[in-house]
Amino acid sequence: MKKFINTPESVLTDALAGIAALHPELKVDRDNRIIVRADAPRTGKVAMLSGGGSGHEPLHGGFVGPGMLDAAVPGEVFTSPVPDQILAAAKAVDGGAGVLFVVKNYTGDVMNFQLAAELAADEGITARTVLIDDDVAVQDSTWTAGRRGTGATVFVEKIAGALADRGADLDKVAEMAEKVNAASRSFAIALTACTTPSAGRPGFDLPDDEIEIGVGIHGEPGRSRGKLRPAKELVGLAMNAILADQPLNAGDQTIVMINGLGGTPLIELYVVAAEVAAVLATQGVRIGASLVGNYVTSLDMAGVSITVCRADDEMLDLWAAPVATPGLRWGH
Amino acid sequence: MKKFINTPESVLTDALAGIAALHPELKVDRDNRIIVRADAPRTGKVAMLSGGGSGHEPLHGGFVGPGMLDAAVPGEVFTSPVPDQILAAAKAVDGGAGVLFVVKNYTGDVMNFQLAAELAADEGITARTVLIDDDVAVQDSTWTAGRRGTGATVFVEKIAGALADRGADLDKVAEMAEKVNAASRSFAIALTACTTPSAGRPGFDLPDDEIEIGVGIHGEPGRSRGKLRPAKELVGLAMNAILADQPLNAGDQTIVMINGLGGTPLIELYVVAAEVAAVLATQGVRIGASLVGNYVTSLDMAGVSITVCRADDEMLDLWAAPVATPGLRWGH
Amino acid sequence: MDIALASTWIRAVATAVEEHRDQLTQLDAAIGDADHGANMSRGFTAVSAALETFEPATVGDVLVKTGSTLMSTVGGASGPLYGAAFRAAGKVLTEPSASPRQLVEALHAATAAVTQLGAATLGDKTMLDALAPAVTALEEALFHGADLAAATAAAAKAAEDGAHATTPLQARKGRASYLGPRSIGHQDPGATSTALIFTTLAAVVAAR
Amino acid sequence: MDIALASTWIRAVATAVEEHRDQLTQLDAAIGDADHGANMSRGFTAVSAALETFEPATVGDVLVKTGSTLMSTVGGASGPLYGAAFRAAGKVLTEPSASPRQLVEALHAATAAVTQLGAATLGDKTMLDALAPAVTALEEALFHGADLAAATAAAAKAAEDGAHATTPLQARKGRASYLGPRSIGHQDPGATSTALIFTTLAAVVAAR
Ligand SMILES: Nc1ncnc2c1ncn2[C@@H]1O[C@H](COP(=O)(O)OP(=O)(O)O)[C@@H](O)[C@H]1O
Ligand SMILES: Nc1ncnc2c1ncn2[C@@H]1O[C@H](COP(=O)(O)OP(=O)(O)O)[C@@H](O)[C@H]1O
Ligand SMILES: [Mg+2]
Ligand SMILES: [Mg+2]
Ligand SMILES: [Mg+2]
Ligand SMILES: [Mg+2]
Repeated sequence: MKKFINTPESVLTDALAGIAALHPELKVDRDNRIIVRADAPRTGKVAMLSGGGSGHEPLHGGFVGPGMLDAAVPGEVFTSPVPDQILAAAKAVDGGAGVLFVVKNYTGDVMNFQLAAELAADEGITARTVLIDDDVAVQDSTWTAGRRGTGATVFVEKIAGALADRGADLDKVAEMAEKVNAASRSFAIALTACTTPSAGRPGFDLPDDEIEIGVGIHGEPGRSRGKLRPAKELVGLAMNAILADQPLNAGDQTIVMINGLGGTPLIELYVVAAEVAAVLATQGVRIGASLVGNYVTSLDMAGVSITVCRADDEMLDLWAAPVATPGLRWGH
Repeated sequence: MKKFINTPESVLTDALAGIAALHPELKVDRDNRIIVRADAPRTGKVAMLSGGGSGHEPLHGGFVGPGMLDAAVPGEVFTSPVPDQILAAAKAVDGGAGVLFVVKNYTGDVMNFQLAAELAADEGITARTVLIDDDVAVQDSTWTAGRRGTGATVFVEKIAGALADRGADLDKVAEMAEKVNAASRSFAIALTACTTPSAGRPGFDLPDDEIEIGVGIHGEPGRSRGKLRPAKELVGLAMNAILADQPLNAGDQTIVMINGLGGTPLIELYVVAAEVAAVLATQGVRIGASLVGNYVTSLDMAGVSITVCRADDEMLDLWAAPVATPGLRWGH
Repeated sequence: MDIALASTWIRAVATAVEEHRDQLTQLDAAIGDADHGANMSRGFTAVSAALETFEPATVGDVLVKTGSTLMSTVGGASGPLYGAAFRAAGKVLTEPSASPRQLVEALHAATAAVTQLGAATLGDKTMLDALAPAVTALEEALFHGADLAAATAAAAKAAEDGAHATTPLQARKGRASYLGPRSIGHQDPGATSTALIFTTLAAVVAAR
Repeated sequence: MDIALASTWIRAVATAVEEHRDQLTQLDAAIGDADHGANMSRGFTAVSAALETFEPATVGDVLVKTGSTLMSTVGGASGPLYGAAFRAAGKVLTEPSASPRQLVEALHAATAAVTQLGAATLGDKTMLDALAPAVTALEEALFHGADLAAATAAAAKAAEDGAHATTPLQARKGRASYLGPRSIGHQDPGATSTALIFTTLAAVVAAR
C-alpha cells in the first residue's frame, strides 16, 4: 500500500489537522472530530449537518460553509461516525431552529444518526433526518437495506442548504431535501478497487479487463462484473439504469453530476460527460446545471458515478445560490 | 489499461465535446481544439492564453473564464499544442491589447509557442511570452533545458489574469506573471506512474515500496528513487528542497498549493497539508491563501506536488479577486 | 459470573479480536467494505483502556461500560449493534455476580436490542445468525443440567455453527445486502466476530 | 531525387513509423513522456493523407508540405523540429528533380533549422546526434564518388550509429535532460526516429 499518510490509524486526525490549518473559515474540533462553520451557531437558521465514513472527500467536510452544511461529522475511513460525535456537532451548530441530519442510507449511518437524534432530543435539540438513497444499482425492496445514498447527497446538501440559508424552517428544509433526493438517481462503475489504509490492500480483485458495474462508494463490489468497454457503452449502461428507474421527458430540466471516484483523471470524466450529454440530448432533456469532478469519492478508486436530478425552477435557483465551501464555491 | 475512453486517439476531441456540452459559458472550437471564453474577444483587455499537453486537467481548459484565462490550447496527451492551434486561439481572444502566452518551460511548449508568436506577429497580434519554471526538482543550468513549469502556472494564471481583468496593459500583466513565477517553487513526489492512453501502460515501473522523488508532470521519472516513508518525512524532503532554493523569513506571506497528481485521494492531500503547514509554522511563515486538490494533474498518477509562492499584498489581493472558471471559482 | 470473570472475558475478547483482525477484515472485504477488523479492534482497544481505570460495582457495570465504549468508538453498523447489545445485557445484571440464569436473561436482552435496532431476522446473514443460536444453546444446555463451562461451550459451538451457516445465505441487511446473490458463498463478518465473543466466553469460563 | 522518389520516401517513412511506433514510445517512456511513437505516427499519418491529394511541382514542395503538416499536427518537441527541418530542406529544392549535391545542401539547411530552433549541440542526446553525422556521411560518400544508393546507405548507417551512440550520453536538451545522470543508458527516441528516416531513404533509393 502506497499512501501519503503517517500511520493508518492517524489518517483522519492528521487530515483534520490539515483542514484546520488551511481553512481558517472552518472550526475543526479534533477531539470530537467535527468540522463546523467558524460562525456557528447561527441563531434562527436551520442547521445542516451531515457525515459518514471518511474516504469520500470532499464529501462531507469540504461542503461545510455558508450556503451548504453547518457541520460535518467524519467517521473513520468507510465507517460511520459515532453518536457522541454527531451529538457534539448538533450542539455546536443548533441555533434554535433545529438541525437537519442528511444521512446516506447505509445501515451504520442510519443507526448512528438515529442514536444521535435520540441523544439530541434528550438535550432539547430538534433533529430531523433525511435519508439519501439515489443509487439505482441497488434493488430497493423490503428484503434489502434499501438503496444506498451517493451523489444525490451533494445536490441535497447544496439545495437544502441554500433554502436553510434563506431562512426556511426545519420542515421546509427537510421537505426540499426529500424532494431533491426523490428526484435524483445515480449509477457508478469502477475500473479498480480502492485500498483503505487499515486494510492495506484492494477491497476486491478485478482482472485486467473487467469492471465492477454498480459499485458502492465504500468500495463494496457492485452487483455484477463485466468486460471493459468504450466509454459510450459504459455510459449507455449507466444511463439506461438511471432512466429506466426515472424516465425523463423532453423539456425536463436536470442537474447532472459526472463524479470521479478518486483515481479517474478529469479528462476521462469529460469524455463521460460528452456521452451523458449526448444521451440526454437525444431525449430532449436539458442540462440546467452540472458538476464534473471529484465530489463523492472512494479513496483511490478509478471509477465514475453519474447522478441525474430532475430539477424544477426552484431547485435550479437554489442550486445557483451563493455557496462558499472548500469543495463548492460560487456567487459569494 | 483501464480508462473511460472511446479510443486512445479520440480522447482529446471527446473530452472537448464534454466541455462544450457542460460549460455553455465557454466556446469550444473542436476543429482548432481551443477553448475560449464565450464573450471573447474582450476589447481593450489583455488576453491571457495558455496551453500545453493534455492530461493535466483542470489545467488549462478548466481555468478559462472571467478573472483567469481567455483561452486554452490543449495538445494531445502530454504533447504540446501546435502553432496553428495557438495562433487560432490568439486570434479568437485578442481584443487589441495584446496576448500573454503563459508557457510552461518544456522544450516542445517553448518551441511551439515561439512559432505561434511569430505567426501571430505576422497577423499583427502582439504576443508576449512568460515562461513558468518553478520545479526545484530540476537543476537550472545552461547545461539543461532549465527548470520545468508546474504548479506555479495556476498562481500565474490566476494572479496575472486578475490584473488583466483590472485593465492593466500587456507589459504590466507580463511583469506580474514573471514576478509570481519568480516567487514560486514546486516539488513533486509520485507513488505510482501514470498511463497515457496511447502508451497503454505505465510510463515507468516502480517497485511496491518505492517512490519517484522530483517527478515531472508529464510522468517523466524524477531525479531519484527512494523508499516510501511517512507523510511527515516526505513533506520534509519536499519542503527542504523548496526552502533551500528560496528561503522564507518569519512574517512572510505565502500562497500554498497542495496539489494531487490525479490518483491521490483528497484525504491524503490534507494529511500532506497538515505537514506543510507545520513546517511553515515553525519558520513563522504565514499562509495567506491556499488550494488543496487536483489542479495540475498527471492523468492517474498517485502523487502530490507542493507549491509555495512568497506573496506580497498585491499578489494576495489579486489572488482573492473574483474568478469564474470550471476549475477555480469564487467571488462572482 | 462475577465482576472479575466478566472483566477477564472482555479483555480476552479484545485479545481475540486483535488476533482475528485480518480475518474479519478479509471477510468484510469480500462482501462489505473491509473495515470490520479495524472497527472491532478500535472498539475493543478503547474498551480495554476504559476498563483499566474503571471500578465496576456489578457485572452489569462491566458490560454497560463495554457497550457504551463500543458505541462511542466503533461507528459503522457493528458499533451501535454491539454497543446496544452489551448495554442491554449489562442493564439486566445489577449484582456483583450473576447466576447462569441471569446470564441467559441478559443475553436475551442483548438479542432483543440487536433485533430492535437492526431489524434483522434470522437468516438475513448478520451477527444475529450467530447470536440467537448461541443464546438458545446456552439456555438449553443449562436447562438440561449442564454447568456454566459446558453451557458456554455449547453456546460457542452454536455461535460458530451459526456463523458458518451464514456462508450459503444471501444477505438481506447491512452493506452485504447490496451484493444481492453475489453475497452468497462468503461468511458474514459480524456473525464471525459474534462467534469469537462466545468462544472467548467459553474459554475464560473453562479456564477459571 | 525526383518528385516521385521524394513522395515514395515520405510515405515509406510513414509506414516505418507505424512499424516502430511502440519502440519509439518505449524509448521515450524510459527518459521522456512516452509519446514519441504516438507523435510521429499522428504526424506522418497526416502527412500521408496530405500528400494523397497534393500535386507537387518540385521535390521541395513534397518536403515543405511534409514539414508544414508535421508542424501543424505533431506538437511536442519533435513536431516543430522535424517540421522546421523538412520545411528548410524543401525550400532548397526548387526543381522537379534534385541532384545529390542539392540533396546535401537541403540536409544542411535541415540541420541548421534544427540547431537554430532547438539550440542543441552534438552530444546533447537529441535527434541532432543522428542527423548531423548522417548528413556528413552522405556528403563524404558523394565526395568520394559514391552513387546516391551507396551514399544514402552510408548516411543511414551513420544515423543509426549516431542514434546508438546517444545511449551512454547524458541528455542536456529536451525532456530527457530533467533526468540528469539517469538519462544515461537509454537511446534517444528522436535520434532513433531520425535514423529511421535515413534508413528509409536508403531503402527507397536502393529499391528504385
Ligand atoms: N441490520 C443489521 N442487523 C444485525 N447485524 C447487522 C445489520 N447490519 C449489519 N450487521 C452486521 O454488521 C456487520 C458489519 O459490521 P462493520 O463492517 O463493522 O460495519 P459496516 O457494515 O458499517 O462497515 C455485518 O457483517 C453484519 O453481521
Ligand atoms: N532542443 C532540442 N534539439 C533537438 N532535438 C530535441 C530537442 N529537444 C528534444 N529533442 C528531440 O525530441 C525528442 C522527443 O520528441 P517527443 O517525445 O515527440 O516530444 P516531447 O519531448 O515534447 O514529448 C527527443 O528524443 C530529442 O531527440
Ligand atoms: Mg464500514
Ligand atoms: Mg510529450
Ligand atoms: Mg464493514
Ligand atoms: Mg515525448
